[in-house]
This record gives sequence, C-alpha cells and structure tokens, in this order.
Amino acid sequence: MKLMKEFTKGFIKENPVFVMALGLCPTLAVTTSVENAIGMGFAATFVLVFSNIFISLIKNFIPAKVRIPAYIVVIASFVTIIDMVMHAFVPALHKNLGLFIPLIVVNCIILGRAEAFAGKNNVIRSIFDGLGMGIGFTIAIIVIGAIREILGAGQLLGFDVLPQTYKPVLVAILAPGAFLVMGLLMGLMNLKKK
Amino acid sequence: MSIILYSIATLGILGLIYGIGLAFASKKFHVEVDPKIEEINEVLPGVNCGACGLPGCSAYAEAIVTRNEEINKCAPGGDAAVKVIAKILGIKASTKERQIAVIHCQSGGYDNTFLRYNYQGICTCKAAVLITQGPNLCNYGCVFQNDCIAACKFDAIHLDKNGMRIIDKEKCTGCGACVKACPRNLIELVPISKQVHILCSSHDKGAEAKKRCGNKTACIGCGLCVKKCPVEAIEMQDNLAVIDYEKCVSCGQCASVCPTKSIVDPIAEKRGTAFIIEENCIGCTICKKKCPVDAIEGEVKKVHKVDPEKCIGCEICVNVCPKKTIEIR
Amino acid sequence: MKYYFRLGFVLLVITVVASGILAYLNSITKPIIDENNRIAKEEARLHVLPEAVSFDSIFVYNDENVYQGKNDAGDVVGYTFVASQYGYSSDVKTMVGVLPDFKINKISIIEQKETPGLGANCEKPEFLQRFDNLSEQGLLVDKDGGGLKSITGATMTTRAIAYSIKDGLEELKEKVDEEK
Amino acid sequence: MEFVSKIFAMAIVAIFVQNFVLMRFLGLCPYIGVSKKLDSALGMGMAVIFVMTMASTFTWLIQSYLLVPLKLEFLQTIAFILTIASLVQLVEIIIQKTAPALYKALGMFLPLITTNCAVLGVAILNINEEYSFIEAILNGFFAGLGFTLVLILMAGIREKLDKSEIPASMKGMPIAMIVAGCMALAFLGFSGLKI
Amino acid sequence: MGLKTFPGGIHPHDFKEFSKDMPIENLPLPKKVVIPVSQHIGAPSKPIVKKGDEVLTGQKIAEPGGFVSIPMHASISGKITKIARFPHPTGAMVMGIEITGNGEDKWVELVDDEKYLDLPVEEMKSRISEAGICGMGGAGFPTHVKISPPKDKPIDTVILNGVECEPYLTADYRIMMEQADDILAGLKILLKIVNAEKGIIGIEANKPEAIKKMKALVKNEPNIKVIGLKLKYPQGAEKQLIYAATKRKVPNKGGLPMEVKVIVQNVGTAIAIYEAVRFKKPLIDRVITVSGKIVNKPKNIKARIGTLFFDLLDFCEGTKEEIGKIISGGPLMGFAISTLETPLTKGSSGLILLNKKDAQKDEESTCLRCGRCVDICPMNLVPSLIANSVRYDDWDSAEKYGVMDCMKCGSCAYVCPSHIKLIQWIDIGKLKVDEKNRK
Amino acid sequence: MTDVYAVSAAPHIKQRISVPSVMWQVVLALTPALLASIYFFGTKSLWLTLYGIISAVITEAVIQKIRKIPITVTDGSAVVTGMLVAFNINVSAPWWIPVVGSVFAIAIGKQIFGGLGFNIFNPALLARAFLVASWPTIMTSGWTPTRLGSISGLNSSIIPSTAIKAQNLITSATPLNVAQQLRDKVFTSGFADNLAESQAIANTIFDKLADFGTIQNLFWGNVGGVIGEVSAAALLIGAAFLAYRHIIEWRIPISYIGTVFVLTYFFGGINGLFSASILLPVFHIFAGGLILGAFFMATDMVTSPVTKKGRIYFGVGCGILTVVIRMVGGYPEGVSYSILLMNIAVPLIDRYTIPKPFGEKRIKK
Ligand SMILES: Cc1cc2nc3c(=O)[nH]c(=O)nc-3n(C[C@H](O)[C@H](O)[C@H](O)COP(=O)(O)O)c2cc1C
Ligand SMILES: Cc1cc2nc3c(=O)[nH]c(=O)nc-3n(C[C@H](O)[C@H](O)[C@H](O)COP(=O)(O)O)c2cc1C
Ligand SMILES: Cc1cc2nc3c(=O)[nH]c(=O)nc-3n(C[C@H](O)[C@H](O)[C@H](O)COP(=O)(O)O)c2cc1C
Ligand SMILES: Cc1cc2nc3c(=O)[nH]c(=O)nc-3n(C[C@H](O)[C@H](O)[C@H](O)CO)c2cc1C
Ligand code: SF4
Ligand code: SF4
Ligand code: SF4
Ligand code: SF4
Ligand code: FES
Repeated sequence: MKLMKEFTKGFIKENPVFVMALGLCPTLAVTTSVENAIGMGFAATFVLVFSNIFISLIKNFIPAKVRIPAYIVVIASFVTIIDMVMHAFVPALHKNLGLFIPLIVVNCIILGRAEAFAGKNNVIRSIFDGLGMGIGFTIAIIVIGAIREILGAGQLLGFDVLPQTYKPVLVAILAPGAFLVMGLLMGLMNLKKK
Repeated sequence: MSIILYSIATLGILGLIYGIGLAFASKKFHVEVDPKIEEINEVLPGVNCGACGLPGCSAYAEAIVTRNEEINKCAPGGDAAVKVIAKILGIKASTKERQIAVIHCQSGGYDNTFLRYNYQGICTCKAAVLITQGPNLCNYGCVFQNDCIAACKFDAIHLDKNGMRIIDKEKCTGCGACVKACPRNLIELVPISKQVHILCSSHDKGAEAKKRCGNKTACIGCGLCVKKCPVEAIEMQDNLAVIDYEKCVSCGQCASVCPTKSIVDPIAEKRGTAFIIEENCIGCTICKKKCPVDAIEGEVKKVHKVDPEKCIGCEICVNVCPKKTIEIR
Repeated sequence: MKYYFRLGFVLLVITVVASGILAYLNSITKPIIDENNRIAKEEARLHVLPEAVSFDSIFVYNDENVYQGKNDAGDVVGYTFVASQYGYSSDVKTMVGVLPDFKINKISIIEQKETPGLGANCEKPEFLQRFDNLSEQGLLVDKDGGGLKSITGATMTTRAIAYSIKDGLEELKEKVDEEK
Repeated sequence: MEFVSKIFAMAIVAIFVQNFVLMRFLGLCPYIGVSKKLDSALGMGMAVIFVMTMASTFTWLIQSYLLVPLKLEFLQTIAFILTIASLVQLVEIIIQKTAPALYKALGMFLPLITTNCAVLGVAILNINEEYSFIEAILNGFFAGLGFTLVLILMAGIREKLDKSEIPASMKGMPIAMIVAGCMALAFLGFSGLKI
Repeated sequence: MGLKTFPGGIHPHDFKEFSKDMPIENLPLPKKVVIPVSQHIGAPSKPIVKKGDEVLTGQKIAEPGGFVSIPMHASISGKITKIARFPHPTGAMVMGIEITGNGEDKWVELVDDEKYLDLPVEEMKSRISEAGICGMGGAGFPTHVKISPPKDKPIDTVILNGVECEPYLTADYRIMMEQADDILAGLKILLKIVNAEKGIIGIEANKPEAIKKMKALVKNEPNIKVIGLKLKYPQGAEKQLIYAATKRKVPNKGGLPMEVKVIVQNVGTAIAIYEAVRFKKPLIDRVITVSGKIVNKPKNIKARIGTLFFDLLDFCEGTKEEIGKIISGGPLMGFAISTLETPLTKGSSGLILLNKKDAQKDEESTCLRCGRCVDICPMNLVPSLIANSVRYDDWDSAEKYGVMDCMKCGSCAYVCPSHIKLIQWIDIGKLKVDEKNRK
Repeated sequence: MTDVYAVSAAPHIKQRISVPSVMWQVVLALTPALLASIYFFGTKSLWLTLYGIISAVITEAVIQKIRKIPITVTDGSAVVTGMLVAFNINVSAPWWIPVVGSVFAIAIGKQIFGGLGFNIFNPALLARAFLVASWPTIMTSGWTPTRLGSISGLNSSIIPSTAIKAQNLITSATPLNVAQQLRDKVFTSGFADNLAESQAIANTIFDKLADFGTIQNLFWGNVGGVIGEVSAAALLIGAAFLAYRHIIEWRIPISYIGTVFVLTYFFGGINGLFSASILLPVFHIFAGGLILGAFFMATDMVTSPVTKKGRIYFGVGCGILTVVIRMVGGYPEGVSYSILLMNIAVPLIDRYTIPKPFGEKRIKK
C-alpha cells in the first residue's frame, strides 16, 4: 500500500512538473513533439531509477559532507551511459534531444530528491520512488508534447490527426507556445484541485 | 584499455582535488551559524532548486529560523521534509491551548445596525472609521466593511444569511490577523475552551448604548453579571463588562442574568453534566486540574469521576481530555 | 585532517568506479557511434547519387570532403558535396549529388534547426524534388525573380539552400575543370 | 575592428536573439523561482553572470587540455558538472569568509546556481559551437547577461502582478509562465536580427 | 500679465457666482452655541467652566491644553448648559461646551489702542495668544506659535493668503472687498512681530476687483506687494503659494514654511490679529460662505463661533431641493458631515449643500494607469501607485511613493476617470505608515 | 434617523470623465482611420474590424461571466482592443484571423491578468505577435493594392520595364518591405544583368522611397499595409482629437517619433552613415504602423509608464527598437514588437522614475 503511494504520488499529487515546477527546461524544450517527449521521459526515468538504486545501496558508506558531490557523480554517470547508449542505438532521437540529454544531470539532481533527502530509504522504495517521479515527469511532458504537437502541427506522433484545412497554430511549437501551454495547464491543474 | 586507465585517473584526480579542496576550504573559511539553521539545512534536500523562492536551501533554512518563513515551501523535500522540520522547530512550539477569534459585537448585519449616514467610501472598515467615525450610530460597533474577512488567510470568517460575521471554529488558526485588521478592536483571541463571551464593546452609558445598538444587545453596564460570576472573572470597565478569560470557567451564570443578552452562552441550551467514560480514561488528571469547581475526583493512573452535584457543565474538561472520553449528558 | 582525506578518498573511489564503468561502456558504444556516423554519411551520399558504388574524396570544401562517385565500371557518375549557409535561425546543411554535367541529381538536408512548420519544411520531399535536375542557372529563388519555388513563408531558408548549393557548384566546376 | 563587431554580434545574439531563458529554455527553474522579488533577482543575476563566466573558463580549459588530448570526451558531462559544483561551492565558501558584504549580496545565490541548466548548458554549448577560449568566456558572460536581463524584467513584472486581481487559479507559477510566454512572443521581434 | 503659479494643479469650475456679490451679513444672535474644545491643530483646550455657569461674550471658557493650543471664549453671553460630546465639522464627535444665550450679548471689556503698531512685540504676541487665534484658512494652526519661530530661523516674508481657490467659497473675497484696511493693518502687525521686511498678498486671478482694491491700498507701502496668481487649484495651499510668490520650495517630509523664511496667514486671520492686537478682542466670530446650487439665498455670513449650521442655513432661507450631502469647508477638501447640528468653528470657511443627484455615489473601477493623477499632483507624487500600494497592504512602497508628503488637496481624485477614492486610500496609507514608523 | 445624508471622503466634486467615456472617445478617434481603410481597401476592412470587435466583446463577456465578476463590456475597452487587433491585420486575411486574434488578446492578453488595468502587455499587439508567429504567411504577405492601385506608393515607371524583378517588387510589397529587400544584397544583385546596373536600379528605388511623392502617398493612404495604418492623415485627425481631449499626452508619441526621426536620419541610408536625405526620416515616420503605434498603441495607458519621465524613456526605447528592427531585424516593420518589448520594461521604468516630491531637494544655504 505504502509502496503504491510512493509510486503514484509523483503522477499527480506531487507531479514534479505541474505541481512543483521543477525540471522545467527539458519540459519545455523537448516537448515540440510526443516522440521527443517519450524519449526524454524514458531517459530521465532510467537515470532516476538507476541512480536511486545505486545510491540507496551505497548510502551507508558516504559521509554526509560529500553526499551531494557523490550523488552528482552517480547521476552524471548514468546520464553519460544513457547518452552513449542513445547515441549508439537511436541516433535520430539523440540528435533531436541534443543538449538536453546531458542536462538530465541537473534535472535529476532535483528530481531524485528522496535519496539526497536524508538518504534514508531502502532499495525497493527507492526504485518505486524513482519510477514514480520518472513516470510523473514523463506523463507531464507527454501531455504537453501532445498538446503542442496537435495544435502546432496538427499531428500526433507524426500522424495527421486534424483535417487538412486546419491551419496549425505555429506558436505552439515555438518557444512562446511552450510557456503559454505550460502556464495554462498549470492553471487548469489548480482549478481542478479546488 | 589505456582509455579506461586515463579516465579513471582523470576523474579520480579531479574528484580527489575537488574533495580535498572543498574540505580544506570549508575548514579554513568556516563561518559560525545558528545550530538550528544547520540542522534544518541538513534535512533539506540540498539541491538548491529555488522552488521555495529563496536562493538555495541554506537561505531557506535561515529564513525558517530567523524570519518565520513557512515550512512547506520545499518542493523536492515534500511532506517528509515538512514533518521533520516541524519536529525540529517543534521543540520551541508552545503547548498552550489553541486560541480562536471572537468578535465582541452582535451588530453589523443588514437589519441590525442603525445608520447615521449613507457611507460612500471605499469598502474597508479602516476607511469607514476614518470618515466621521463610521457610518453606524454606535461608535464602538462593527462597521461591516469586512476587513476581518479580507485579513483572514484561512477563510475562517464568513457572513451568515443575516449579514453577520461568523467565525468558523474549525478553520480559525488563531493567527490574529483579524484582530489587527479590525479598526474597532472588536476581535480578541480567546482559548477555544472558553464558551461564554460578552458580545459588545460599547463604552456608552446604559440607555445611550442600547439606543444606539441596532441589535439591542448592548452592554448597559448594569453590573448584574459582575455580581453573579462565581469566580470574579468579570469586571466593569468604563460601562462595559469585560471577561477575564484567565479566570472564566464558562459556567454561563453571567449570561443567564444579562438583561440585554449581550453576554452569550452558546451551550446554555444543552448544558448538562459531564460524564467520564470509564473504559477510555487513563487517569491523566488533566481534567481534574482544569475543573474550575473541583467536581472531578481521581488518582493518577486511575479512572476519574465527576461529581454531578458540583458540575456546572462548563465543558472545559471535555475540551481538555486527551482521550476525548468525557461527554455531556 | 585525516577526516578530510577520507572525504577525498570516498569521492575518489566513486569517481574511479564511475569512470571505469563509463570508459568500458564507451569502448563498446564508440565504435557503434562512429560506424553509425559513417554509415549515415555514406547513405546520405548514396541517397543523392544512387548510381555510385564507390566514393573517393577529391578535395575539401567547407571542411567537408567532396567525393567523386564511381560506378562498377570505374566511370565517374557524379559528385557529392555538402553545402551550408545560414538560413533563418541556423546553418542549413545540404548534401548535394551532382551529375557529371553539373546538373543536380538529388539533394537531401543533413542538418538544420529552422523553425518547425516553416523553414523546417525544407526536409519535405515536395521541396527537395524541386532541385532535381536543376543546373546552376536554375538556382534562383522565385522571390528573387528566378524559377525556384520557395517554401511558403520561409524564403530565407530557401535562399540559404539554393545559394549555398550554387556556390558549391561553382567551386566544384572550377576544381573539376582545373583537374582536367 | 572585425573582432569587436564579432563580439558585438555575439552579445546581441546571446542576449536578445537566442536568449538563454526565453529562446533556448535554459535556466528556467531559477527564472521562475527567484523572480518574485526584484532585489533577489538582481543578486541572482549578478551571481549567475559571475558563475557562468567562471564555468565557461574552467570547463573550456578542462575540455581542451584534459579531455580532448586524452580522448575522454565522453566524460564531458561528469567532469563539467563536478567542476561547476565544486567551483561554486569553493567560491561561496571563500567569499563568505573574506567578503561578507559581497556574500550578503551575491553569495547566498551561489548554491542555487549549481543546479541551473544554464550553467552546464553554456559550458556544453561552448564546446559544441567550437568557440575559442576568449569566445567561450565572452559567451558565458553574455549568456549570463541575457539571463539577468530577463530575470530582472520578470521580477519587475511579478512585483507589479502582486498588486492585481489575477484569477486565483492562475496566481503564482501559472501566471509567471504566461508572462514568460508573452515575453518570448515579444522577443520574437529580435528573430532574424543580423548585425 | 504673466501670472505666477506652481507646477501641476487642476481647473475645476469655481461656482463662485452664487455668493460672490453678496455682501457680508451679520447673523442675528443665535439662541444656542456649541464651542468645541478642539478647533485647531494641537492639544484640545481645557474647559474652565462648569455646567450652570453664567458667561459673558468674549469670556474665556477654556484654557490652552499646551503650548500648541489656544484658549476658547464664549461667543454669546448666557449660561453653560452642557459639556459633552458634540458633532464636529470634521465629522468626529468632539467634546464641546454648550452655551444657551440670554439674548443680551453682554461683552467683556475691550480696549482700543490707536497706537497699536507701537506696542512691544511681546505684548502683541500675548494679545494674539490670549485672543485664541488659530489659522482661519482651514488647517487651524495656532497663530501665536506660527509667529514665534525659533531664533535661528529668521523670517523675511509674510504672505497673506487671499487665494481662496476652493470652488463656491467667497468669504475671503468678501473680506478683502469690505475690510481691506483691517487686513493691511493685520499684515503690518505681522511684519513687525516677525521682523520681516516684505509682505505679499496673494490673490487668484478670478478676483480682479479684490486685486484692484488691494493694489490701490498698498500703493504707498513700498514693502508690501499684491500679486495676482493664476487661476488654478490648489493655488492657496501653503507650499504652492510660497512657490508661486517667491519661487522658494518648502522642503518636503514635514518641512515648514519658516525653513524658507516665510510665514503664511489667511486674510481672515490677519483681521483677527488686527482686532486682537488693537482691541484685545478674542476670536469669537468669523465669515463663512453658505452656498450650493440648492441653497435659496447663498450668502456670506458673519457668525459667532459655535453657531449651529442649521441656524446658518435658516438664515439663507433653506434649500430648494432635498439635501444629499452637507459639506463643511470647500468641496475639494472639506468634510462631508452627517448632521446640520454641527457648530461653526474657527476654521470653517464654508457650508456647501449638494442635492441628491450630485451626492450620488460613483463606483470605483480599476486604475487605468492613465497617469492623469500623476500629471496634476502639485506635490509631484504618484497617487495611483500610492493608492494601489495601500490597497494591497504594501506600506513600504506607499511610503516610498510619498504618502506622507501628500497634502490631500484632492486634485488627483478629481481627475481620476476610474473614480478611485484616492484620498481615502491615501488617508489609510498615512495612518498605516505612521503606525509602522512608530513601531 | 431622520435624514440620512451621503458621507464620503473629499473631494466632493469630480471632473466629468470616466473609463467608458475615455474608451469610446478612442473608438471615435479611430473611426477616421477605419473610414480611410474602407475607402482604400473596400468594405472587407469594415467586416474584418467588426469581426475583431465582436469577438473581443464576446470573449470578454464570457470570461467575466465564468470568473463571476461584473461584466463590463460596455466600458468600451474591449471594443478598442478588438478594433486595434483588426487594425493590425492585412485586408487579405481570412475572417478567422481577427477572431482568433481578438480572443487571444482578451483571454491571454487581458483577462488572465485580472482584466482592465492589470495587463502587462498591450493586448492588441500581443495578439498581433501571436498571429504573426502562428500564421506568418498570412500576416506578412499578400498585400492588397489600394483603390488607386498602389502598394508600395511608388510609381513603377521610375525603373525600366525590363527589370521585371524590380517591377515585381514595387508592385507587390509595402514600402517598408521594399526598403528591407533593397538592403538585402542577394536580392538586389538580380535586378538587371550586371551588378552595376542592379545597384543603380536599387538606388533609384531607394531614392524614390524618400521622395516627396511617395511621402504624399503615405500621408494620404495610397499604400498597401494593414487595415489601420493606411492613412496617416486619418490617424492624425483622430490623434489630434484625443490630444485635444487630454486623453493622450504628448510625451510618448513625440519622444517615440522624434527618436525614429533622429536615428533614421543617421542610420537610415543603404550606403552607410548619414547617407540619407532629410526626407528619409519623414518617410520612416509615415511608412508602416508608426503613426498608429505611436499615437494609439504606445499610448495605451495601461501598458505604458505612469510617470512623466518614464513615458519619455518609454517612447525613446520604442523608437530605438523600432529602428533596430527595421534596419537590421528579420522583419520589415518593428513598431509592434518594439512596443511589446518596452511593455516588458514598464514596471521597472515606473519603479526607477518615481518623481521627487515637491520640495524634495533641500534648498541650499
Ligand atoms: C517565429 C518565426 C519563425 C520563422 N522561421 C522562419 C524560417 O524558419 N525560415 C524562414 O525562411 N523564415 C522564417 N521566418 C520569417 C518569416 O516567415 C518571414 O516572413 C519570411 O522570411 C519572409 O516571408 P516570405 O518567405 O513569404 O517572403 C520566421 C518568422 C517567425 C515569426
Ligand atoms: C507640528 C507642526 C508644527 C508647526 N510649526 C510651525 C511653526 O513653527 N511655524 C510656522 O510658521 N508654521 C508651523 N506649522 C504650520 C504649518 O506650516 C502650516 O501652516 C499648517 O500645517 C497649515 O497649513 P495648510 O493649511 O497649508 O495645511 C506647524 C504645523 C505643524 C503640523
Ligand atoms: C489644498 C489646499 C488648499 C488651500 N487653500 C487655501 C485657500 O484658498 N485660502 C487659504 O487661506 N488657505 C488655504 N489653504 C490653507 C493654507 O495652506 C494655509 O494653511 C493657510 O493659508 C495658513 O494660514 P492660516 O494659518 O491663517 O490659516 C489651503 C490648504 C490646502 C492644503
Ligand atoms: C489612448 C488609448 C490607447 C489604447 N490602446 C490600446 C491598444 O493599443 N491595444 C489595446 O488592446 N487596447 C488599447 N486601449 C484600450 C484599453 O486600454 C485596453 O483594452 C487595455 O489595455 C486592457 O486592459 C487603449 C485605450 C486608450 C485610452
Ligand atoms: S484571521 Fe486568524 S484569528 Fe482571525 S478568524 Fe482568521 S484564522 Fe482566526
Ligand atoms: S473588521 Fe471589525 S468592524 Fe470590520 S467587519 Fe470585521 S468586526 Fe466589523
Ligand atoms: S497625491 Fe495628495 S497632493 Fe497629490 S494630488 Fe493627490 S491629494 Fe493632492
Ligand atoms: S487618475 Fe485614476 S485611473 Fe488614472 S492613474 Fe490615477 S488613479 Fe489610476
Ligand atoms: S534550471 Fe531547472 S531544469 Fe533547467
């Protein structure tokens, strides 16, 4: 039960993007299409889960003073791993996400908070926490990506979903559109909460 | 293979240099800070994301301790952090009884205020009072522009259907914002267990006060309540009865004699006798200590009993019982 | 003091382990990435000059090799080069396949970061086809009085592509003529 | 002369045309988080300029004299983030002791910067764009300047928004996003700018 | 004629036509007067009579409550019938002394020093202070304090304020037309007391006859000048008048005229000074304008202090329409009061009555930021931002934008298209900032 | 009580002015420009403007209804916004462009900030930026000739009819478009067979732009462009009316136009500094949306500084940005973006230009 909560809280209640407004850069930068969003979500989740596992394994050996640097190294390593793997096996996606793959480091330092925060959880809970946060992040960016792709290109996952006569609202996939869609979604979430 | 070696060497050396460098610097340039700040800083995730609106975790920790910043602002820390911080701070959090706001005026509704003139200013009590001392005939009563409602961050003050301001006991946190907001000084924070209040603030003399009160519930300074109060908790101050809540035992005697109903006892109707449900009583003696008329008897760790003869039904024990096992019957 | 060395040491261990793993993974993925890149380039060249079976670099233009494509028989069937110019918001890089008579065979976009929905439409086949069989003279954009229909709302991108190819073609012609 | 005009063009691009925050989506967390008060925004801005310049300098050196010669480019991310994190902390520790006044003004913002995409971002971009050493430093500086500019403007706007009747559900983060979107729309006016 | 003026200001219609040409009439002795103990800025006076005492006209009935305070005198002869709280022209309920008259108007003894200008300065000052004179231009600052500047603050100019820039009011105008000599005498006394070399009488351009009259009078006085001032509200405000007349700027943040070597007195005050010094006559009456579209006979009335407003209105034969609003003072700075049972005080210069329609409430809408208020604020403040800061409880900003410097002239609220009650917000702001600073 | 009189704080009299009266006067002042547009472009301008107004008003009403706050569409501010949205649109645009624009202007530009008085950005211009970014082709090309048959205000007989490209240019683009294209080297090289000749043609056209005849065309309205900007004369009539009614104030328009004048005089030519004739700045003032922007949009009180000094800075800032965008930017016209960009800075401008209270400087001695 508790585990389940650990897992699902990141979906909505503590959604890292909508509720906590963290990790905004990739959220806005890579959501021009659902495909990119999925890629980014996957990469981030991978890093979150594995670094969570790793850190909860070694937490007892790390003195508090170097907690953060050690944590950074672990995360950065996993980021580098996913970077290399994606570069090797899905070069197109890697190209699209570009700069924002290495930047997952920064992002995950923020999201993978349960560990840094007292580093008190066991491996299983850490996995669920990381997975929950990662999925919450992924859901959020997929939603944003879908809205932006449909509005801005009339497509979803590259397929046309709106009639040909639809004249795409180009801004939606440009920078301002990212902010506007995000702001409106957050407002909507607030409205729902009440 | 050499790449592996190089990389190990490079990163290893970088790590070593940074580690030692930082450690060294932090010792050499050590600055003393409040231990509580350090403690909270330890609890905070240390990721410096800025979600709290402050520049970094340590700044937030400092703000919590020195500037009473709210403790629920750390997004990455989540609920867990809030709990731990609350615990750290909790050491100094007082164990005093919860206080809530009471408005000492029964006027201020649509139909129960006499107007002196047609007020055309901005809708704040403060401003209304500044002009010609308020639109109502009573110079002490509520000027009904609802500054208190606006001031309450917890949505604890509402208008009833008659246009009167009612305080929601559940929601009120006793923050005192409304007390500061009311320009007529009508609002006071009182311990939640106290039930009987004088709901008038008029210092006008008897007849005058009643004439000016739209609700006809002004304190006319007759002094009956002062005489009746068993614990001498009421004092006449410049034509107004004032209850000293330190002494008040919520017996409701005063309310029963007040000719203008300016003292209100909300539990008068259902006032009964306290009864302790034996199964749950743990014998903490709290109720015994708190009872104003010594109607409760019992030893430590033993079941307590109420003497129905002495009990005045003030419900103080009901409110203080940690096991919630006292009932009024 | 010892404490601080211990801190340093812990960090050292972690970084050592991390870098070891990374280096190892790198040694696995690096060849794949390099191979990918090579294949990608090769495919790009093949795409714009399908008749060729082998490519020889003949000179360097804009930091990229210009290749001469030969068929099985060893005859020169064309050339490929990379053209590049700043369009609206980025450098647009085009792979160009040229026939021996210096007519364009085919082009493909290998890199651009133009505005999605506008300049980015240059990757669409409808647009790329407009370049097939164009000679140097044909590379004048309609807005500039030429016959090359530009991408709607993205004249600047079109210009970047057309004129960078034009420059490349001139260079190629010169170099090839020189050699002859 | 050419060098000067190149620098000028770089500055214009980094500050306006390709503004880090509004156009490149870097450093958004502090942009949204620390723009509630003008004073904080100013301090943060200064600190970011400082750190971005420093970070550009050091990471460029590490890349060029350590990673590239040893063919260790794949360690870029890890080396950069370590460098930045340590650098920031070091600077913080030192100025806290030696220049308390400066620390009061800027120091408290320093930790926040480690986890700011803009800093790591500019370091990596410098390498990707193959900037020379001087260019890298300047790029870091100008990017920081661009960040600071929009941060301060945003803070001014948000202080004003504090005194307005924004619908409850839009208060705080959502309206900040909308303002950022509108700012980005306005900054589109700089697009296609050529110096 | 290059008229002098100050920056900013507004041009409301002046409505002086109603009472401008009505000569001052004396009000018949009222049956009852109420003398509030607080008719001035400063400590309230202390009553020295009790209920039932018989008093003579001009007899002192209250002592000053401190240095910045004045004595009060009975304005009719009769019996003290009540000492209680009465309505006050500022709208508040204030302690007052009610005298029921015996109709005899028996005076205390007065003197007549023909050589009043040769009296020693100290004697002049004490007579002024004994006469209970406070400013009659509105603010009601005790005059004897004003004319005793500290030694290190010499005064070189005395300005008489005959501007009367508020719409409707014509009391000062009539005084200037009818008692010009007394005004001049008062000015000379003032010049002597503060040892100033220059006297200036400032009059707004919409009173050409008054300007002409005063000019003719001072023809032979080389050190006294009459200057015409541009028609603009608030030309009569002290700092603005000083600037227009001398180009000197009184420092803000509570700066006083004496810091630029000037004192300003109302023309009415000058007459009171003259009468006090020459006749030892206490200040027990003043001229007030009763006006408004709905008043049957708008008039300038000389009435005893303490006369109830409805006696005044009766004398003007009431109103044509139902009264919507009663204003004590001018329509731009005066106070709306809730009852006509309010007594005339030393500072009341007007009683204006509006009908129901003009008294209708106009709803505030949100500030357009049009900047009209900023453009006209004579104190160069930013009223819209001040009001907004107060509205959202930002006292620090309110202070930074200068709430405390506002003189509440009302120009900003007058021009605001959004009908924002700027003055009311500013009032709260002043209170709150004061509260904050005292902490 | 007996008589209940009204009591309020001073002042008790008020100038007869209100928000609706201000707004409707602006509508009135914009009418000559609309009439001019109908005259030059036909009734489609009227229709587009009506679509803009109606959708703005409906959007405002709907949102206020949803927010459960008083519906204030009669105050005319939504009408002004809708009108100005349409005024920023090309006559050839489809009907839904002004509709989408107005909805965006009111919803995102205004109501989301709390409604009238609280918005940071000029709603109409925000909508324009939105439309330009979303449908750039519709918004920036396909200009309609005026009823006198001109788009650029130039007479095509000034260049040889053989230079088809040049002919094409001046018959299909607005004056500022022409100016921008002339600055574009790639383009001008293709006017004629050889470079020198091309250059000559380019120079001829450029000189003609700043010619008295062209400026006359610009002034009266015989040029292509968006609905509202066509006739400078009609706009100036409206502006004069507003200035007379003290609804707009001189500081912003004058400092704005003045800055544009000075800068285009110095930097406006195509052959380096000071190469321009004195008529070029005049051309820049009457070309494009500067008159509309300077008198009707930069002066939007809600989104411009309240302080006097601030308004001057605001105007100068707009001027500089306009010239920068016109000279080196990606767009031929910079008025709308420059005003939007300065809107961003308004809170800071206000903050740093709070005037010194009267008497602040302690007098010397
Ligand atoms: C957000 C935005 C993105 C744009 N992206 C491009 C682009 O990718 N390529 C391009 O050539 N022009 C781009 N433009 C420029 C405009 O489309 C401009 O109108 C165009 O260069 C000239 O129009 P034309 O192509 O119809 O002649 C962009 C404009 C905006 C506002
Ligand atoms: C606390 C205080 C002290 C004052 N002291 C003096 C003074 O010493 N000399 C003087 O000429 N006026 C003095 N004044 C009077 C003011 O300068 C001014 O005349 C008075 O406030 C009325 O001006 P007004 O009607 O323009 O507001 C003082 C006023 C106040 C409030
Ligand atoms: C807005 C404003 C307008 C004023 N208008 C007049 C005026 O018209 N006539 C006048 O005598 N005093 C006017 N005063 C009061 C003067 O500032 C000053 O208090 C007075 O002239 C001092 O003289 P006194 O002490 O004799 O009253 C005005 C004050 C303010 C704040
Ligand atoms: C002189 C003046 C100019 C205005 N200009 C604009 C404008 O450019 N854009 C706009 O949307 N509204 C304009 N308005 C209308 C109004 O101020 C606008 O709806 C507010 O910006 C919305 O809060 C203007 C109003 C006035 C009085
Ligand atoms: S303001 Fe505070 S004390 Fe008053 S009712 Fe609300 S919660 Fe209670
Ligand atoms: S603040 Fe005081 S006066 Fe105002 S409504 Fe509340 S209780 Fe009444
Ligand atoms: S702010 Fe004060 S001084 Fe300025 S116009 Fe308003 S009332 Fe007059
Ligand atoms: S005059 Fe009124 S609407 Fe205009 S800025 Fe001032 S307060 Fe705002
Ligand atoms: S700064 Fe937070 S994700 Fe970029």
